[in-house]
Amino acid sequence: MRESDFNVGKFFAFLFVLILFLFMLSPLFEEGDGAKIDKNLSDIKNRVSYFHSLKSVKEIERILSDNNDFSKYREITDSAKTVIFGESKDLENGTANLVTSIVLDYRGFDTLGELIVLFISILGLTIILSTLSFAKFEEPSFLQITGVKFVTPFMILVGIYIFLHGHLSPGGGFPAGAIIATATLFSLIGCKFNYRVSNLKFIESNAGFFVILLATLGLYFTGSFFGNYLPTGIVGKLYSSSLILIIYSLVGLKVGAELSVGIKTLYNGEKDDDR
Amino acid sequence: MIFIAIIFIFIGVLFSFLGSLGILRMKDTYNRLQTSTKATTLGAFSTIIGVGFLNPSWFFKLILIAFFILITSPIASHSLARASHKTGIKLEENQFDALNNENGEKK
Amino acid sequence: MDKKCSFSSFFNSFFLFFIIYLFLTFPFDIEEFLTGIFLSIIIVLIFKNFLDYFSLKPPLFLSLFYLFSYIIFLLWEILKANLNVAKIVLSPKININSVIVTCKTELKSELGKSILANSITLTPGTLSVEVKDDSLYIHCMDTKITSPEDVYKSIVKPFEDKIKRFSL
Amino acid sequence: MIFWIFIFIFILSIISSIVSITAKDLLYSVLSLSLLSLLTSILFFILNAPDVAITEAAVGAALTTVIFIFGIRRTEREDK
Repeated sequence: MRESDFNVGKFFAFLFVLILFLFMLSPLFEEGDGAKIDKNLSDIKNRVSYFHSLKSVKEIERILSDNNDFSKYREITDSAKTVIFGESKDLENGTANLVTSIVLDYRGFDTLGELIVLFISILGLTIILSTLSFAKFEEPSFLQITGVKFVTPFMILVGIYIFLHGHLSPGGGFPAGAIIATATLFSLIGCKFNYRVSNLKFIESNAGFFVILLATLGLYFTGSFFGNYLPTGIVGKLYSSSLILIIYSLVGLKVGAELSVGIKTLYNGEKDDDR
Repeated sequence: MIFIAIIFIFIGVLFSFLGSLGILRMKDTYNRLQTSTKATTLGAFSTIIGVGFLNPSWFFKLILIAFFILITSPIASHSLARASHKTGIKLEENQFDALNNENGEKK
Repeated sequence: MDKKCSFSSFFNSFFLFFIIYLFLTFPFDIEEFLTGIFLSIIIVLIFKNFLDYFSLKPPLFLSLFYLFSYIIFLLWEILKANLNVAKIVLSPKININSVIVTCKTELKSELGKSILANSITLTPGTLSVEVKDDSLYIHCMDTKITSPEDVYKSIVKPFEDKIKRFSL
Repeated sequence: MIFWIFIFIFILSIISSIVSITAKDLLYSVLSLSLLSLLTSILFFILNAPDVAITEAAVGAALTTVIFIFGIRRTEREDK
């Protein structure tokens, strides 16, 4: 690590992580109203994530103990019957895939926690393995080199396709990142292609920074973390669910870059490739 | 339509079964590789065609999958054969091996 | 053979990436179309070191036609190979003598040599074990073929003639 | 029909997990672990969870195997 490559983006990312951590700790110490969440139960149709925000755990317990019938909440599923694929617009999320809307909107903290766990594990891997020496591999043959050259761009293309269509079809950021990392593994073993780790680090840090920035802007505009504040388009189109598309593609880039750095570190020590 | 699909899938399953039977019955590593690659390639191909008859809206994606199987399976068998030759596995009953004796390469 | 990536290989690979993206997102849409063009330009720019082999012979449509006819010929050969495998496996007693022989190719380009070796692997009774500069090392299951001229005539020659039409 | 497929996959996964625990050669245990994750992804697909199935197949069968094999290269192959 050279001291001269001080990055402004890394500094801001660190700052935002700190602010986020303070925000996550805050409900433990104070008892009061949430940031902008209405306590009125009739508004629950508009924001289902009211249930999942940290502030209102006691509130939900009180409601559930008062009246046990869930007929009120069934109104939400009833309104979903009127959604027509390819025509209706301006829904709450705009995703055609229900899992994505749960993972990235109602339970955004879940995805953020997964990202942090992956980041910490890759950090430990690189710190431990950077002291080890260079490992020798067999020279790849002619056919392997041409095959890997042919297949690797297509694997990257399929990974990009999967995280771009995360809100329409099964898949999303994490499998796409795994596929991209497998492509880098192929090109490392097959044709000795030397990645620049600094580029991957740049992609990873900036993607993480922008994920947290966009999610925190949601706190300002809608009152909940990972809230969807941009206008959503027509259901079923590519550019339909505004913020989920952006955040999922950022997550895919971040996971792909992180796993590629880990694989590169396992392939040879980290000291050899900073050039 | 379903009948044609079932016929294609049956042919695919039959050839992949023959390939696995070949792995059991052959004595040599290279012969096992030969039977397994050819049989799995055609098996995957005809199974994919059968699925395409079952669900025509997946047709283009299935063409892509078939294309990639056609490219990658010979490379995989080649790298397996090359690795087993490099680690010193010999041919059955010491047949003529041109890669092993480099002087007798041109004969 | 120069290492520089020419414009034609750029164009061919861009075209291929674009077609594959459209295949992945089958119901064709204007948004998908524009995204596909953008993505394939980006991938061609990232992997420009990888695409140096990707060149067909100059009249592009003619060589594409020959490429498709070659793929159909290869599928027919795969079918024959499978029938051969079935005949060998289902016979009550297996007696095969296998040899590894060499032969030289006239093909020069990386694309042509790799297509030749891969299609040799897929045809009946042969498996390409190693490729060094010009010579292929082929593992044969037949006992009758022993001399390199025999191998060249019966196995390599029919493929080579068809590959020469669209690649160097 | 689905029931018997379930039973078949369960038996195969139990066998592969037992092999992955008891094998002396660590490479065999890693390969059987990848087989186990492949079977699990098929189970997820039958149970209508294609998201999890894709993730399991990409991470469990491809990436984790490779990382384990890299780890075996760094250390010893035989179990003691």
